[in-house]
Amino acid sequence: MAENALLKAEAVSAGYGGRMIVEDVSLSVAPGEVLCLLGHNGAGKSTLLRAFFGLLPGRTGHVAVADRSLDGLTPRGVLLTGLAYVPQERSVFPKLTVRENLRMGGYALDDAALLARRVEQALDVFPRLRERIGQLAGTLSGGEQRMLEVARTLLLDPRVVMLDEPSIGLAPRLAEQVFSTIRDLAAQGRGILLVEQSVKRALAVSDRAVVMEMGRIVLEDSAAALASDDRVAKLYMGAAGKAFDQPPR
Amino acid sequence: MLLEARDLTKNFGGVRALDGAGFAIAEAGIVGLIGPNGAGKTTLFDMIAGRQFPDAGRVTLDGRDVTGLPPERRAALGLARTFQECRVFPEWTLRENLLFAARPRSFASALLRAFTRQEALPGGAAARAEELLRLATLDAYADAPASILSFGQRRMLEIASALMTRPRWLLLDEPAAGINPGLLDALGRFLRRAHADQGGLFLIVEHNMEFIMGLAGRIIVMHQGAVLADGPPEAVQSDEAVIEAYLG
Amino acid sequence: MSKLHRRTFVATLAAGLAGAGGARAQGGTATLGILTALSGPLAAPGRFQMNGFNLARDELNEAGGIEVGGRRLRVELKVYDTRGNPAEGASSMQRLTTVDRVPVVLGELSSGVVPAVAPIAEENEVPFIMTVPTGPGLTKQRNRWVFRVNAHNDMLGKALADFVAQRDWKPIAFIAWNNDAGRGGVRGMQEALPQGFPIAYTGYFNVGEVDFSAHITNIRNSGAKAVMLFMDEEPGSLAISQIRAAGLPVQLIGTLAMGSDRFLARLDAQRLNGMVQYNAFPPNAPIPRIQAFSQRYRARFNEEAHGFAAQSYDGLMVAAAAIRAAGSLQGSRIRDALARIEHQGVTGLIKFDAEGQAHPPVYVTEWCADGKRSILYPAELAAGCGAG
Amino acid sequence: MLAFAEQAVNGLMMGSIYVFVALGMMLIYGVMHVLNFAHGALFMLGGYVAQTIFMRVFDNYLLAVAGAVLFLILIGALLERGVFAPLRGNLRNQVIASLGLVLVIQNTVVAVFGPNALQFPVQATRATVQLGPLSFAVQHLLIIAVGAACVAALFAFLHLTKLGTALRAVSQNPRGALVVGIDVEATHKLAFALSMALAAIGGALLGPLFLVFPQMGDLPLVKGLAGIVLGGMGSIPGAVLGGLAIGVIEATSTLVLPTDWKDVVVFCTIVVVLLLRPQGLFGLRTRDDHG
Amino acid sequence: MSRMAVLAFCLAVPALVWGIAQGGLPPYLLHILALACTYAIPAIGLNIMLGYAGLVCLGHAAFVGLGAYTLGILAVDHGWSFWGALPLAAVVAGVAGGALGAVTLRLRTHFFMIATLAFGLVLHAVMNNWEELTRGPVGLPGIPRPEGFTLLGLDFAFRRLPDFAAFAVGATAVAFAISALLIRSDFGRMLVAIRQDETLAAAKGVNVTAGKVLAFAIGAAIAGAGGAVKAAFLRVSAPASFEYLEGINLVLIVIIGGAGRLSGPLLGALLFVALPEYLRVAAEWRLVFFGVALVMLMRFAPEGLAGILARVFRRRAAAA
Repeated sequence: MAENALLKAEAVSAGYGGRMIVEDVSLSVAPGEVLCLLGHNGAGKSTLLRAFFGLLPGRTGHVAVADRSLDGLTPRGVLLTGLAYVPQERSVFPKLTVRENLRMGGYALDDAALLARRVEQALDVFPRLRERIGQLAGTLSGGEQRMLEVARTLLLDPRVVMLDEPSIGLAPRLAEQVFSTIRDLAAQGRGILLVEQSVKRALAVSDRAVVMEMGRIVLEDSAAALASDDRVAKLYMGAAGKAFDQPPR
Repeated sequence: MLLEARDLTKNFGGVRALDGAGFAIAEAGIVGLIGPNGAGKTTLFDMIAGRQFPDAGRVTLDGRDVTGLPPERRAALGLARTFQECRVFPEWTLRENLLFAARPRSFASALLRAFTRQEALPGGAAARAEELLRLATLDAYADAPASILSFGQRRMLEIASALMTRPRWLLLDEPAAGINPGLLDALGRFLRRAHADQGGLFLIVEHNMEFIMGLAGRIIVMHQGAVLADGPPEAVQSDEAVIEAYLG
Repeated sequence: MSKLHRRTFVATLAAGLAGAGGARAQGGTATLGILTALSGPLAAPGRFQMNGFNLARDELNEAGGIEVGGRRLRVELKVYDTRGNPAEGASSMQRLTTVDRVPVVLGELSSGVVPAVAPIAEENEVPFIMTVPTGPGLTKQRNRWVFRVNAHNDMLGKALADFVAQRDWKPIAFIAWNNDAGRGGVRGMQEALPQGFPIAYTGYFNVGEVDFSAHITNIRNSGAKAVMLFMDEEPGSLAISQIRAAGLPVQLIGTLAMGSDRFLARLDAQRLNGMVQYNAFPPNAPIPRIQAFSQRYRARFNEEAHGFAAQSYDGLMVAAAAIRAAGSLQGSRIRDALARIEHQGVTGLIKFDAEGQAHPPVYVTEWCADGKRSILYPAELAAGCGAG
Repeated sequence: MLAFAEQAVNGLMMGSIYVFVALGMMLIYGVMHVLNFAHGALFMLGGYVAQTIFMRVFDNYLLAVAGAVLFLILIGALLERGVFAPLRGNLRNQVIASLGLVLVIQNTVVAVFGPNALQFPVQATRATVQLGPLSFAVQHLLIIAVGAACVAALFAFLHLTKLGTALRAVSQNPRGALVVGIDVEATHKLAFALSMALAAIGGALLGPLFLVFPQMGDLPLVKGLAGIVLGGMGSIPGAVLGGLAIGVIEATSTLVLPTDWKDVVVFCTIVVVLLLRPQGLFGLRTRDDHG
Repeated sequence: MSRMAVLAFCLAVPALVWGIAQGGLPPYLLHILALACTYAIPAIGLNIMLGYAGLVCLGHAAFVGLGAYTLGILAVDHGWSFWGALPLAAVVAGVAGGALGAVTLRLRTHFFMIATLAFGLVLHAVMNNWEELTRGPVGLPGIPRPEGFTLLGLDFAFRRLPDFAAFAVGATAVAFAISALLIRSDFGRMLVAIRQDETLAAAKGVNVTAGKVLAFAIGAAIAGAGGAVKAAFLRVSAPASFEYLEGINLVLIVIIGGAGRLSGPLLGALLFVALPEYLRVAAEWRLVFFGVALVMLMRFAPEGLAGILARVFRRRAAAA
């Protein structure tokens, strides 16, 4: 685990209504690093992201961004600390315009001039959104809505961005655009925590990956190593034997 | 033909969820329906169950066209299903949940019987309920409300309740999702034994490859709204197109 | 029902009863029952009704109470709220007659409540005296226990209809409350007007509606020469001011419900000028008993006497007279005394016919520019501004 | 044709009052998904508070309106915290509690102020204006003008300010709002405060034109609800157009049908509209109520 | 219901009815009891819709009114007997209920509530305005109490208050028994299944549409019968008894008593009638108290009186 980690989670457990979905998860993301979170449906990946973001009451363990603790913070507090989150389900506001959606991305920001500047910057990154600036977000295509969600996170200049299945439902060409955006974000020195179903594509953009199963991390390695590891293939494609050692219960 | 889906097409506001998907199943057995997220499995599944209706294409059960039939009419033909989000009647006890599945469905006769107080439960239903509770290892909770069950137990109850009527077609939507590994083996055994006992078609949508590969004798793979591959598990697992669809 | 439920059931009912005290006539008091509206849309006229009852009670007590069989009994009132709801009226009546054991019940405002109240009067042999409801059918149910001191719609309509026909205000239009008072008033008027008298427009509005512009537009387009308003004084003041504000050149015709200081204050006298109305009680009529009552009323409530108050005052005084005449607080004796009584009330001579209906005089008055009224009808009492 | 135009104008006047109620209910509904049946009673309370301030404290209409707004915002905050927030997520219980509040508010007013209608004589607004053959009370025009101004101000707030945009954002996608750091709880309070302010202004405007009485909110409530349904739940422009449409429908219906059937016309219209478009004229089909 | 409970019910109700008719209870108590019954019967009908099928109908008073007017018009204008008019009152209301149910089925929660409220307002307007048929706002006066008859050598009479109160209690018991039989049958199970999860119920073969329409029709028919009892009790059928607030009151009764529990409407009606009567001494403040009680109930015991009792009972059983 890198010492200069931007996002650092230690022994995080969380769930809904007293039922734990993720247990004892520790991970870290370094500046400029893309960490990919793999595992099949129900492994607890999305729950983990929600827990980091402060959406699940009763989370235990510690989460910090750049050594500032997120424990006990509301989503607004988490955002201001520098952690942004793009959930799997649509989070755009369908009857607000693209511009209004972007402004909402900077809701936690009190400086109007700064916000306006950042909106322009975000539009420079996503010229397609500039073309649609006055359109209602609900009329955008799925890929454009995803882009808007990603662009929206930039308004607070986050240090770490968590993306939950950003390519879901996107045509391959659009998915490519999203992934290249992710690389760009990392290149700016931000940390990226990515949950993604398309293993190959995900590993291609990631530096490191962890694999979750049943709410726990069962494997952690560099992306390159995992890409050639047949345990990952087994996890997704199934095999006669156990793909991984069962975590201790 | 036990079950046939032909050229099913469905659009949701410009997004094509199903694009001429189709397959035919002639024999009883356990069939897996897999595919990466967004491949259209659930939509296809809902069309067979009658929860959604296709823009084009046909669904037939035993050669009978049921494309426009509402779910309750399909249930009357002998089709049962479970849900991805796992649905049981939370206020009822486990036994009541199971027995409800066996009760007759006609409102007219129910009204008549209400005042004559005849028991309409088919003979053997009670015994079947006990047996299923035992098979699902839920017999200890028979008289507890379903709301107190854990997710995994609720899943078992949901499947047991679907099995009550010995359905000719049983559709299971991600039965393994959210079930802990200890229970997963029990679930697999439960389904295998149930199928051995009653026969019919079990069509299972599943993400957990290991689980479905070990259970199904035939796997149908969907990708981008159409059927990509169809065959025995081993063949599908080594199919380049399938691997590309999954890992690509 | 399980055993538990049944026990709760009885306990709850017992609790309901416990609220009732033994307010029956005992010792030195005679407690009379009152039905009125303390809440709901009829609460405002209910106030006038209660003023009349309270004034009569106080005057009776100041005079030493009612003499019954040698004892002088102070008068007390037991008042229940019916909110214009038949079920509330029935329970109130039941409670008054069987728990409070009052010898006579007075009041009520809504004609819809009376049919639910009257049979209970009969069952428990307690006379019931209406002081405001105007539904003509209420005294035609062959119920010997029901009396009414005020004139009903047909009687009121007759007086005004003669007058309207004489003045040749054709065609006429109506705006009326969509309730028993309004619909009953329109019906009474239609029947009283001569055959074939042209009616240009009839508009009903629901209780609580306050905007009359739609009616005013329709009346303007109907070419009506006169508009008759069947409603209470609160919507009445709004209707009049809106008609005047719209500059509708029509003769205004009102009812006895319109006429209090508040009514006048809501409208400039200018706007009322020329409006005629039927009236049971012109408070300034040059008749000694009326003027004396108006003075006493003003001294007590600091406002002009209202017709409902005068009728209710008379109702209680008639009841007291009947109790005195019966020499008993027994309902059946009081009923018999009521059937025979001849009482000079402030609204006129009260003498019940075989149906229990009294026949007080009905007046037609007209508003003058100074906010006073003149009496136009009956002819023998006709007098100028300030007399009505 | 002239008669129709006249009645349409009459309908717009009443309709603008329905809009006040409809907008106030819509704000709370849009953000919190609560139908507050006590809104009519609160509207009435606004009239009483303004009247009391005007008659007993300052003889200044504007101050009276402002006082009513403040008082109602306070009451609204109490209700939001004490009644609606704890019942969040249970639509049925919230509706029942709001019906209980109607009883409490209406009967408290009767007990405190008495059942008689109170006069609210604002001399400045008693004048009439002549427009061709027709004349209108200044207060009537004031209601339309202030109504239009409130609608415009509300639109401006919702569309031009950050806070207003956030309010719309919450009503469209509460989860998305959390993701961008909007304090959803705070927007609930804001929506309640705005709704109460509208109720107070509405009640204070209606008082001088008509009278202040305990049932003055009942009909606007029912008609405002009708307007909301007609316009489509959750749509602010829908509430405005729906409220105005109800006013116009009921006024113009009196041209062909007896006036006592106008409510029947209004409610039958609503049922027919719902049958053809179950989400109302401007409602979103995608958005389901959380039953 | 166990056989014992059925037996106990069949013995207890006639005994209770006989006791009320003979027992010399104070008339006011009898009156309140009968009045509570006139609310309990429609509430039992509403409970089938609201408590079991989950349909919040705000226009239920209209069905009560349909029953009351059916009796009133037939008895007063056409000389029918109460017993002849009673089934027709139920049928008229039931048909109207089925029709309303079929028409409003597609509507989502809030729209549904408002559409049913609109139905209640429209029907109230018809009762008030159609004077040729309904005699307008004053209503139909002089509705007779049920006629007496002799059965098995026993004389039954209903004119006196104790007899009528006994009849009302008996009628409520019949309505209760009908609803209990329905709810405890497959019919009730299917309704409860619909309320718990429509999608699952359909997947299990329940025709959700038919279930809702039937629930509406049956609930309305019971309300119609209750309306006839109410009209016979008050001896008048006037629009004021069926205004939209009365429809809301019925919803309050069911929820106060405990929606989805058989005893809920009975407890709710008793409290709803008895509490304001008890508070009559408080005059202007009584409805304020009632409103506060309602808000408190929703806040702290939303499962209603029946729910509170069940909870207390369970606790006591657990302690024992």
